[in-house]
Amino acid sequence: MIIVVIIILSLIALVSAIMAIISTDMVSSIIFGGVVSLVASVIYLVYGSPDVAMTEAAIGSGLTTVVFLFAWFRVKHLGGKE
Amino acid sequence: MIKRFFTIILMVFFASLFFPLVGLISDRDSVSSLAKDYLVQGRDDFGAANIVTAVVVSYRGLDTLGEVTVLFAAAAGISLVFKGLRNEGKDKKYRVNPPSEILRTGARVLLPLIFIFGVYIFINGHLTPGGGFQGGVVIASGILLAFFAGNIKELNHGFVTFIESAAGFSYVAVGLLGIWLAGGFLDPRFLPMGEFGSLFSAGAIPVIYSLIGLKVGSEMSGIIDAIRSY
Amino acid sequence: MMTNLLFILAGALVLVGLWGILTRRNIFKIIIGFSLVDTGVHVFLVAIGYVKNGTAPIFDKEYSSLHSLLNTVDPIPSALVLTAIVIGLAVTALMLSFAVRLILKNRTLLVDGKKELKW
Amino acid sequence: MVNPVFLIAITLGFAFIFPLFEKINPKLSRLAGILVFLTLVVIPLIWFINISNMDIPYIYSSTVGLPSNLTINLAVSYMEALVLLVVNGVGLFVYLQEAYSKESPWKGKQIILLSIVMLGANGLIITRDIFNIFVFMEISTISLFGLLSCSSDDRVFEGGFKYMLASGLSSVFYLIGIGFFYLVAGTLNLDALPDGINFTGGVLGVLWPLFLLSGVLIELKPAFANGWGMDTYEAADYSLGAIMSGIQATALIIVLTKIIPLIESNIIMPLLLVVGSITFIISHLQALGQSSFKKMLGYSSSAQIGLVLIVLGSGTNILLAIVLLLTHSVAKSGLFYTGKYFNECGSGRDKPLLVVLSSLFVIALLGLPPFPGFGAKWTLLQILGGKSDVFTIFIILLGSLLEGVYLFRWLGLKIKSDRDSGLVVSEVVPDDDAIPGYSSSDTIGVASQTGLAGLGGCIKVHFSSDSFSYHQLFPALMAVIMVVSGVVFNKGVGLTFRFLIPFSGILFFVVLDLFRVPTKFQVFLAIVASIILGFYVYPELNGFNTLFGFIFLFGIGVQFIAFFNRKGYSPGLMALTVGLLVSLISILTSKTNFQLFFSWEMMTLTSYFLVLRGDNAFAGGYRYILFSLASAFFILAGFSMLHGIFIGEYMSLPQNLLPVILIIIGIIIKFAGIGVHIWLPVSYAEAENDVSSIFSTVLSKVGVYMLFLGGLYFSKRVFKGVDTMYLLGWIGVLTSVAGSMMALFQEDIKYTLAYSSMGQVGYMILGFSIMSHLGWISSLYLVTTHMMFIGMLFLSVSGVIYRTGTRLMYQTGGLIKRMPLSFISALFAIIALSGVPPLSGFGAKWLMYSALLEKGWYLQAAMAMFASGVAFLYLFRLIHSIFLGQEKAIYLNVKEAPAPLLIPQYIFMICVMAISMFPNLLIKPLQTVIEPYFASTVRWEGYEVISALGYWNGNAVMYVTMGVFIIPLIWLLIVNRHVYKVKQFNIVYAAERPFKPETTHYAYNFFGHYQKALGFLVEPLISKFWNGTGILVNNLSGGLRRWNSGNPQGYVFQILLYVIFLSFLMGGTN
Repeated sequence: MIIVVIIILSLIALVSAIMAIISTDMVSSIIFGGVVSLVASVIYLVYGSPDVAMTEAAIGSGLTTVVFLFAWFRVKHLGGKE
Repeated sequence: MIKRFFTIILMVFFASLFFPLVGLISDRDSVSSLAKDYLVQGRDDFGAANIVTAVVVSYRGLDTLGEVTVLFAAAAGISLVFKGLRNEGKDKKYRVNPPSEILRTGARVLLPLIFIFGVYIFINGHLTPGGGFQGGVVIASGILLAFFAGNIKELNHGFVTFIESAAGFSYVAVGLLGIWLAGGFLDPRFLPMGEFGSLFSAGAIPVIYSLIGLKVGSEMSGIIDAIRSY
Repeated sequence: MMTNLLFILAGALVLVGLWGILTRRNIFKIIIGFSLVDTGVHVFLVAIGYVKNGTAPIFDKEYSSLHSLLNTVDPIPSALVLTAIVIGLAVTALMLSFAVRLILKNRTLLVDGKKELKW
Repeated sequence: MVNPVFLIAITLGFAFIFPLFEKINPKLSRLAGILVFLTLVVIPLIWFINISNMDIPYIYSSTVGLPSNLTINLAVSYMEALVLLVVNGVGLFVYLQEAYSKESPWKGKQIILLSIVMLGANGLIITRDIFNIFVFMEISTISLFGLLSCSSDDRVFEGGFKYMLASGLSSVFYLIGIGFFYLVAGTLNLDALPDGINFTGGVLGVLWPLFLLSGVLIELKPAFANGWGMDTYEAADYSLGAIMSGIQATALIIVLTKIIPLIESNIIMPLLLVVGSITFIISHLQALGQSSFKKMLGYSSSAQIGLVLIVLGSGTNILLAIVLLLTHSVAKSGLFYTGKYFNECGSGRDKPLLVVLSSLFVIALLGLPPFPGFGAKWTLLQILGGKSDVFTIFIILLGSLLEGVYLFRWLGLKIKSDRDSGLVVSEVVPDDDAIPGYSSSDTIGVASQTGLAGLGGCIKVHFSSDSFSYHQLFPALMAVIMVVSGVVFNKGVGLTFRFLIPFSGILFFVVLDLFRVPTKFQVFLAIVASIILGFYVYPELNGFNTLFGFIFLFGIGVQFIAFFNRKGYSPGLMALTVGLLVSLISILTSKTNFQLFFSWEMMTLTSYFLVLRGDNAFAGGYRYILFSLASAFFILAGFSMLHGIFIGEYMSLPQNLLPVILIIIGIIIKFAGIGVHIWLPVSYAEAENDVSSIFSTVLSKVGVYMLFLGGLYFSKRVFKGVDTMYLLGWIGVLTSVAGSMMALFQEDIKYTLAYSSMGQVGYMILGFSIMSHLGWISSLYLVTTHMMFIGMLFLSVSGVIYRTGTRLMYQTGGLIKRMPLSFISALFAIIALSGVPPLSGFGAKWLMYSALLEKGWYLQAAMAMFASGVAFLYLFRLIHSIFLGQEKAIYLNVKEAPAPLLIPQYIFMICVMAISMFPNLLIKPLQTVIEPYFASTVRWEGYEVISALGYWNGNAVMYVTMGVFIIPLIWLLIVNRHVYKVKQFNIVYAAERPFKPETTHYAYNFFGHYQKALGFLVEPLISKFWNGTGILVNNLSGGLRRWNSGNPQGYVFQILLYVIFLSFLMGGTN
């Protein structure tokens, strides 16, 4: 049972990761990146590491995403689709 | 095209480096002997219910001190990078809309709660999951919210610097106290152990974690502040 | 079994991240790729620390038996990951700030747009 | 004892409190910074002293008061204390430079970041926990990135971004490695590793070392994955370069030494060797083609790290690696600073202190004496030689040579004068248009030539107000500390007190220079010093050493008189010359190979800087030092295989051929044998005149000395069925033919003399290689007399150049009336040199032909005779063009050469006359010298020397020849009354008025017609070969540089490739 959950979570993380790389819109790319961290933090919780999970959620998916977004807003006017 | 090809070859190689392991390794049956020592002695040594906290703050306290330093250095570095760039590179079209009334009032209600929550997380680090870093981030997110809601227009640099410096210096000072009053650097046992599981227990661990929380909170706020364009 | 799953996820994340670093031309994408690699490594470390049927290494007042004591996940990798995550944030943020300066200077988001330093 | 944790606590406390402190009082806070950085130096110093005095092996601290296996440990042993001392010293130096710099001093966050950089380095060095290493690695890189952003060059963001990607990846690898390691070992503590676990078995056992090593190695910027680092070096400020290479790389090597013992040595050692070798060679090659100074230093750092890896991988003493590392650390950071000031001010000639400092740092970096790197390299090579590890020796020496190529090029370019084009001026007939600043209408005041640098006041050193500044104080201090530590270290390796004399000599005269003591007075002191030196060393010299001691002391001592001709100050001149003399004497008194080689290198260096003093000497000096280095390295390689037995002790030396060949090749390069001679003419010609004279008379003999020193050891070796001495003999004779032929076609008189002395040395080699009593006598006889007559010739010519200001022979003429004394001296020298009777040169030739015939080397004898004839031709031309013929209008009122130039000539002349008339004055002592080696084959009857092939009576020859000359002279005097005198400018006799008068001058291109006939002999094949080699190396370098494309993704690609490369080295997993 728990394994199925983990597999599903892993798949979500992987798909988000790939989306983060291939998505053409930078904001959604950044958000996808955050989702990877968020899912990872859930996985950590399942694996008995609540401390890590909290940190990953707060820093990995929260703060990092915010920093990314701020940085992006500073330069996005320079445009550039790939 | 050649680049693609080589990339694929590299990826395949790295995959082949990693994935044989998947079959080889199975779930561990028990923790390592060192971890066993921590688990068994953690309570007696430091009286911390959360062994991870005991490891982070005491057994491997030097790592944590280093970690705080890394953040500190990064914050200083980022502010140097953006020094003199306050206006340049600001996206003219990007402008934060004036915060809505709901956000503003909501923030006014939420902010104290967020700060209290942050403080709660780091002073309870030795009992529950979480600690200085997580608490610090929560505080920083509170400050972020305050930015959005317009409660603060600009970070009070003097104040933040003061907190940052004072907390950092106290952290080192507490570490040194450990040398003189207890067994060694960052030894938290110069304060009474207290009753296991209660707030005031585990020697100086809550103190250290609080200092870390303050420091991390102010450093993170500094990073956000520096990277954000006004 | 649980460890292996996590291993696969970690490896996959690292590979996806590396792939992103190597193939994307947008600097931001490269940094995102890098932070994915970072996440992958964190997952890997957590996997290292997992013990069969382990619980969180947090005790309440009543715990006493050695068995329950040792039936936890390894706290050391957890501590390491904690540190690594924070450091990862610091690196990423600094990298972003350099990237912003670089982009503002070169007026392009593309990494190979303007190479002033080579050979 | 101080707890190691205080290093961390102090730095960190300072970094944290600094912002508050600075707000209160900026000045005081900067002072506090000095205090903190000073403490960082003092603490390791205390440890260092205590550990070495009280035999406390280890200072140990576990951070929390718990058993050490539970916590993070810090440990300091002898090695760590030493490294900390140096690294923190460099840190203090950077702090003092930057916090107090004139323009934009560091403040606030920058100082914080600098102290965090120091924290990171200190932590890396003292921690004993694998994960803690990771944290400190991140601390030091992140604080470095912060500092980078303040560089004045805003390309630094590009470089920094690449650096971040690379270091991010390397820390990812390191983390993965930690994970695997923990899985295998169950602990992260290096001191608490459980026994009995097979760390390197199975897939896991390969993976953890692979990833840990990848993490550390990539941070060390190994070739071929180091482009990102180099780009950062180029854009970053100088002090950041110093931090990167002086502090961080050093700390990371220490990390590596902590990881190495964990891995099975049969895996890690070859790996380090391969990785180190690749980095060492490729990085040097890449540095070679750099035009950016900082990038060049960056590549050089990377290469030096490669060298340290080689040392670690060769399994020799780890302390050697540390010494090399620390020398590099200090020298490189010093060079970054002097380079900074140099690049701000253009030519360095008016910045004497900078020149001295840069030279010292370059020398230290190359591992030359007197710095610690020298002793370390020597010891290393001895150990490798003992293991017969020829390949590693080859790699190390090749890399060091490549390093010399670009470092000395940079140094030379910085020191050269503004007039120096940096090119070799055409050696054969120069085209007027090709000579900058020359036009035929120039009068004497600005006259003409390439080597206008006559005697006296040629280097104009301006001591301007910024010649010495506060900021050079610290590099100077560093240099002094390095010299002292070098002396101490080398003394530990095997120097005796005596070998410190060159330094005291140099130092003494440098101090005189600092106090602006006039050169004339310094010369006087130098003469006194050489006399004292003579009395001091004479008693312990014997055999050959006495003879060569006489040549060195007497030769240089007499020529010191010529220096009296200099006016004003010539900073450095006497220091270097005395240094040269003393190191030559040290060569004679050496009792071990180490002492010998040490003095040899000192000789090379002092003479190199003497060459560089010339006004147009960049190219010459450059060639000189490169070939000298190559020569020294060949000798070094040979020495390393002798198992520490002194080369002078023939009997106990090992019998294999390789060291003999290597040493002989080294010697051949040093005496400029044919094929490797291209350095000689240009460096002799472009040095200052009085210096060239010393080179040609004395320094050219040092190679011959080495041959005689190892004489018996070298002989009787068979190389592919041929006696090595037979080959050497051919090289000697070919050198003399080539030297004479080349001399024939020179228009520039100094080139003529330079080639001439090359040819004469060829004779000496030939005589040596005969390996018989007569051969050796002839060789040594020539050594002695050649010193005298080439001295006469050179000084006489110096006088001419000094008075006329030109080195081109056809531009002078008819000077016999103006400079009769010089003429007489030149005439005697020429008679002696060309080997015609009656002077001593004849005796030398006679002995040599006898020896050759006795040996049965008829063809060689014929060629030697041919060369002798050619020698007569060019000498005839010399005297004919300069002293005879038409007087030039512009030289109508030149005066006789100044007395300081004439006196040594006449001293030499008296000696030559004495030896010519009484050959046994010289031959008798020579016989006693050679007696121990060969039984005598000549005997004496009165003043007659009798060999199996005839006899030679110096007196009789003299009288006969005098008779032969006097009779025609009398006859000429009688006929002279009837001679019709033509006015000098009577153009009837010229038949036309030429467009360019010089071309019709009879002396212009004097032997042009011979050149048509024999020119193919002097076709510059050899120059072409060496130029081709240079171009090849440059192209190679250019190609290698292109590997670093500047694209961040390319660099990531390289890094991943590097990991794969490492995994194959570790045995491959799939």
